[in-house]
Amino acid sequence: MALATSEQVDAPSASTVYRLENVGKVYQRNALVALKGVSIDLPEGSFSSVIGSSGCGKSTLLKIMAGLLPATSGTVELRGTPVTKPRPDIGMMFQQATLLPWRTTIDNILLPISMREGKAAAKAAREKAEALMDLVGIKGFEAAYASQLSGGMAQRAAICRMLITEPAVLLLDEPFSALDEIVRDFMNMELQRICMERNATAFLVTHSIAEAVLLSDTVYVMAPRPGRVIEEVKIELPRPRTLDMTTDPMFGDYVRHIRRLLDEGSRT
Amino acid sequence: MALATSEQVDAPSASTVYRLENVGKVYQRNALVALKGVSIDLPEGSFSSVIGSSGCGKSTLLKIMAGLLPATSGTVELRGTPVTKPRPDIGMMFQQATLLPWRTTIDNILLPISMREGKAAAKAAREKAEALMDLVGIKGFEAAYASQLSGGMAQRAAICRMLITEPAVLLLDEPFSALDEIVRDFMNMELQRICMERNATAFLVTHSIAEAVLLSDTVYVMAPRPGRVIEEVKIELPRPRTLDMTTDPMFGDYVRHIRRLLDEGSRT
Amino acid sequence: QDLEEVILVVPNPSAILIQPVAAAMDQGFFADEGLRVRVEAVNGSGPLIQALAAGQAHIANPGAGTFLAAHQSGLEAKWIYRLNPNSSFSIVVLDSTEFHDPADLEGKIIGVGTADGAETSFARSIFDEIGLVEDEDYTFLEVGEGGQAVAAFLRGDIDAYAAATNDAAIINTRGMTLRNLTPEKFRSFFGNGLVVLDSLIAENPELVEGFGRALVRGADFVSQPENIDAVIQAVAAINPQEVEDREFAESLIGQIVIRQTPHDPSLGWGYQSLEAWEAWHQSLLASGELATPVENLEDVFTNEFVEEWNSVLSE
Amino acid sequence: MTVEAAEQSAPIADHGDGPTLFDRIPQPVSILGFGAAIVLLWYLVTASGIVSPLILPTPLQTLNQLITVGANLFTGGYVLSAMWITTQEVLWGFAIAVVVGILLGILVSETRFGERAVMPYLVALDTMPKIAFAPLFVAWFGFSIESKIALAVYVSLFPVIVGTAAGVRSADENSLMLFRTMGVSRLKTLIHLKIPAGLPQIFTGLKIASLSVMAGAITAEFLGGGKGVGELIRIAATQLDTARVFALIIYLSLLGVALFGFVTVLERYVVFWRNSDPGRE
Amino acid sequence: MTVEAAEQSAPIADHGDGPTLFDRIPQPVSILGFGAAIVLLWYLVTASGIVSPLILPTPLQTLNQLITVGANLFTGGYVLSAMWITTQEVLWGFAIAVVVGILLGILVSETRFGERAVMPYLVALDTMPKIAFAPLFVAWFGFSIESKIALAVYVSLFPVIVGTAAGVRSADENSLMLFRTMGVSRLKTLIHLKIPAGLPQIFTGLKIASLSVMAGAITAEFLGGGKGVGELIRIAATQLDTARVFALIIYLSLLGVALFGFVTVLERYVVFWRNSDPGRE
Ligand SMILES: Nc1ncnc2c1ncn2[C@@H]1O[C@H](COP(=O)(O)OP(=O)(O)OP(=O)(O)O)[C@@H](O)[C@H]1O
Ligand SMILES: Nc1ncnc2c1ncn2[C@@H]1O[C@H](COP(=O)(O)OP(=O)(O)OP(=O)(O)O)[C@@H](O)[C@H]1O
Ligand SMILES: [Mg+2]
Ligand SMILES: [Mg+2]
Repeated sequence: MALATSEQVDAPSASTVYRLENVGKVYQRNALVALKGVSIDLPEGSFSSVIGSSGCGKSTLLKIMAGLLPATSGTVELRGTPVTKPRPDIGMMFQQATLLPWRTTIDNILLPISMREGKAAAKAAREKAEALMDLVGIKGFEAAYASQLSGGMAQRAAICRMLITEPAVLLLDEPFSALDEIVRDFMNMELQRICMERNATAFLVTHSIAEAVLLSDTVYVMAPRPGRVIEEVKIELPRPRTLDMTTDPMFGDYVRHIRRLLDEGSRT
Repeated sequence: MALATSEQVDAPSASTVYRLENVGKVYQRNALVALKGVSIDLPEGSFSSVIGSSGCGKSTLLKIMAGLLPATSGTVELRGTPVTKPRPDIGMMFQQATLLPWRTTIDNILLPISMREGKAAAKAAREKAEALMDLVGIKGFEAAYASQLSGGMAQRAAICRMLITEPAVLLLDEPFSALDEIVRDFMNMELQRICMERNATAFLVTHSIAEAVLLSDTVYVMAPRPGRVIEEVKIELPRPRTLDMTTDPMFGDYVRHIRRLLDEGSRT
Repeated sequence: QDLEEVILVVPNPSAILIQPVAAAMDQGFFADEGLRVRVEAVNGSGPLIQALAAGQAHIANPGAGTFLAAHQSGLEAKWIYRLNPNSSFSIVVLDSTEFHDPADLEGKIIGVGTADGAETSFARSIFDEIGLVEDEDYTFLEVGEGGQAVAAFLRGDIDAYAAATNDAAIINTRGMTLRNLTPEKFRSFFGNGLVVLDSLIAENPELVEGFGRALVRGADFVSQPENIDAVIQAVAAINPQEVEDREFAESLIGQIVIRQTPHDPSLGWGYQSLEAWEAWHQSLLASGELATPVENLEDVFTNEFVEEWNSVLSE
Repeated sequence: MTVEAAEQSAPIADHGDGPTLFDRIPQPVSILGFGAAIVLLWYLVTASGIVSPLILPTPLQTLNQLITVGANLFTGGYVLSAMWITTQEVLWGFAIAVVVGILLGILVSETRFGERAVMPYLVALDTMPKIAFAPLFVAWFGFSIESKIALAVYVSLFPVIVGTAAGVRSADENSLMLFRTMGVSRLKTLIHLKIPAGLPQIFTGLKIASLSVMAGAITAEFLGGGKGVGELIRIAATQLDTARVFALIIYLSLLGVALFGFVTVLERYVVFWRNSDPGRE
Repeated sequence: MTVEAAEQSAPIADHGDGPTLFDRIPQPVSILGFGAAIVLLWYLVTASGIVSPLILPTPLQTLNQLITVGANLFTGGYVLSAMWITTQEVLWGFAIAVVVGILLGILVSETRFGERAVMPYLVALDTMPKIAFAPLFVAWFGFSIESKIALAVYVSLFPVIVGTAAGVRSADENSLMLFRTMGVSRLKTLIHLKIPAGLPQIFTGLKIASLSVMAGAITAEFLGGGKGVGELIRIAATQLDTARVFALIIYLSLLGVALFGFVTVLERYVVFWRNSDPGRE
């Protein structure tokens, strides 16, 4: 298909931030081959998505990229150095919100700052945290504890926590799965704005094909057993993307193409 | 709008299974009005959905209906008797998968049976559980423990656990949020089939407007602060619904109508 | 006036058992010598010697068995005062039984406390004397002290009990009547006395002298029946609880006075005869509690202060 | 008001069955009722003559002594000063055991050296009869409260160590990953994640320690002099004054119950996110 | 092989910093090394003459006695029979404490009556000096191992109760709700949810109890005769044969370490979902 083979739209000179070569992962406990021969290059400032059926290894891949899990084979490099442990310039968002139950929502959001720069810095960043909470629509719950938040609110707090440190690389594992469509669309646009503003490199795991196409320069389509990338789909829509583009015929083509790939993948 | 005021398409003689009248809920700890004046009637065998922005009280409503939380005002009746505690004919699926980490996947699925009818019954239901696992696509993970499952796989296991007892009433809190679209569409169709086969009454919380419209006889649209139902949208599409109907212009009308309601709701 | 502190460590918290000390404290006899005595109770003779060896106490109040064992382990100390010249142990049976002589106990079970082990060798000596052999003609059962011994009698687990005399006295006073089968001869198995390190005698003989003088005055004071109220008061100054039951306390004080009065008053308070030491020595060796014989028994004790101490009474 | 009552009567974490008959009885009544039942049983045992009063006093004798001892205690007599000494031993012992125990618990759970090399020796040390070490403590610390505190610490240290070690290890994998991605140092992860997450287990250790520290102080008093309640009990015991022993023990146990109660209440406030109570709000 | 090694060297739950120098030392080496350091310190303390050998024997004296006692022990002498008696007391005591403690822990955490009425008395009972109850146990159970077992149970019961009570309460709200929706009875919820979820805490209690049960048995032997190791220690202590005391204590502590180790290993297998080890697979 023509769409997939064309050149990337981003600045051609963009340097590579992440380089995964032939990454494989076997979970020893159950001898499960979670990933096999995954090679991915992420240029600086690019936005990429991974899409693939549940259990195909997306979370595993993200954990490996974040340095949380060792790959069993292959290499993972971030800006030229191998990733062996987590690095402060990576912002990671997990599939579970994982808020600390003994901290209020705003203290949870300020956690990375207070951990890295101390309490004073966290106090100074309070306004910023409040602004982020306002942005994602959980203003007013600053003093609430995790058990007092709804599922989607907890997830939005986790997003704020990731954004507050302004990381150069964002690894996002289904960040919006618990949000309704309206909020989700809005959050997607905000995410794009933030990334473009900061020239951040983003790597998003999502289940929504439309979301993947709307946001990404490249969509990696994965298939399970063993988890592998079956196609890189370059999305050649202009930046910034807008919600209107979802009605663009090209958009529809991309969506259908990816859906077919997934369909095939899930059938094997 | 005409769509919303028309008669229900189901058999008019269908008896009411659930009747909520003027239900309100205040969380004492933070004096938060989570629900206010919610009245809902669910006829036998009907499929209804709730849609509303994150934090508007959907999970709270479901927990009240399931008898897990006491309402602070109003009445909840199931088949004419007030719901004060959980009842065995209700199948509930939580927003979190909540698998027991010391049980294998299949033993987690068989949990309700082994709790209610004993080990022998659970053993006898093993094949049924395996069939369900196959249906939702997690076959082969019978012996895996929860920590070895991916997010979506855990959620599917939770669905199997709910379905295995064939409950007459299903309360579903975002059951498919961690699933990719292909699997999700498939699961939606299976859910419809199962409900129609068993004449089960289903009440679904979802964030996908399309999903709500596709599956439901009635879509309850909620708005936050305080959480309340702002409109009941009757969906007059023929049963059984098929994925093709999503291209039906009427379907699009419903979706747009609900989206506008949500948009307005989230703006207030 | 600055008083020098002297720590006396005893194996039992009872102040009645050391009533001469209590009286000397209360009557100011120690203060007259420029001393202030502090009494500390540990549990049994072993810890007592250990506290002494560690320099935590100046004077200790052990039993002979443990003291000799410590001497053999290299403790350089002297027994300076025989506080309980009369046997502090006895073999007792329930008054309701038919046992009237140690020989009647053939084939029986003898309960022993675990406090010192000293009563075990004491009892063993008595049976040796009449030709009964342990584990053939009689057996020992460790039952512990106080309530445990009572329980043993009540359960019928033991037929006789080899006890510290005051233990027996207490059980008696509490309404369980006991009969004493101890032969006269075994009175020489003297009870706990006072011990100081050789180094203290060498470095601070004045302290030893002063302490003894005051103690002898105390012993003399206690031995006079008309002082009973003052004795009670002296005990109360240390352990008020001990004399709350006055009847009980008086009876016990009387029994202890008898035990603490020397056989031959002319030799003075605190005097030690070599024969009594030899009796103990033989008994301990026979029972194996003392692994090796003490080369020179005269090394373990001294009477050198006795005259000087007792001179205070004639003044 | 009715609203509040409704929510409280069926908290989320409760079982579906609603309050049982017993649950309706107010706390003081049920405590006293159960106590009365125990005393009745006690009375029957002594009245039946199965047990000699030299071993188990009758409730009445004990009550008499409770009054005597209580009179002394509340009029500032020797029982009060003994109680004060014991209280000091217990509080110091507990405080030291908590601090040292938590530090050792962290060492043991956080470093392989601690787990592999230190832990076996700590275990061995704890299995040793502590009584045998009392002379050592007396030799080092003398007869005053220091040696008692030392033994009390020794006795109560281990529950704190085990509780802390188990607690610190109980943080869930997701939170640990979160902290790793934030590049938080081990020390800070410990302070801000592992210790808070482990507080329920740490408090289990503290509760057990709060009771054994009492046992430790009293044992030390039995063995090494001093002027605390242990000494009083020992005197009464040598005199076979069992009723007095029981009376003293009962007053002593009030101290233990108070310490335990304090730890329990503290837990409720510190680990506020674990209970449905409003906690800190 | 290399694959396996890679995963093991950086388990998920580990800290990002990789193994430190200490971690590279194999376990036996670090245990022995630490032990050697302790012995050296011990040697220095005794050699310096700060402490009298009547209180703290030298390592060499102790080694001598270890050999003497060991020879007797391993040739089936009286030390072996004493050890066997004490072992029986410890094992019975532990078994009974576990069963009774878990039952009481459940009672106390699951019923308001238990929490309100029973718990205060249990707490009070545990703060009481257990030694004072020894005569009662003797009166009821006699001088053979039963009375020692009774005291051992008494001493080790409370950690099990507290651990179980805390554990049973630690199930998370979501799981509790799940069981409620399934209409599971309280008893079944207890067995199938609360107890498994509480196992980590229950095991904390069991570990602490596995050590205090030793203390209880030895204390009972100290007080009430019998023919166990406690008795041997007492005899040696009376004779001020401190080296022998230490040797006996060291052999005894091996028993304690073994019991603790057994509970620890058992925990690893029973609570397999809590560790990254393969566990039961
Ligand atoms: N246990 C609680 N205590 C106090 N407040 C609570 C509690 N649970 C929920 N809330 C509050 O009640 C409101 C509704 O929560 P609920 O979980 O019902 O939302 P929801 O509609 O399910 O949202 P989501 O789609 O994000 O899951 C929220 O504002 C939330 O903060
Ligand atoms: N800790 C683990 N131990 C063993 N197997 C695991 C572990 N974690 C994941 N797996 C397995 O690895 C495979 C990939 O899991 P992963 O979580 O990466 O999937 P995913 O693509 O993120 O799925 P989802 O969309 O459902 O979150 C699954 O088959 C899962 O069972
Ligand atoms: Mg995933
Ligand atoms: Mg919700």
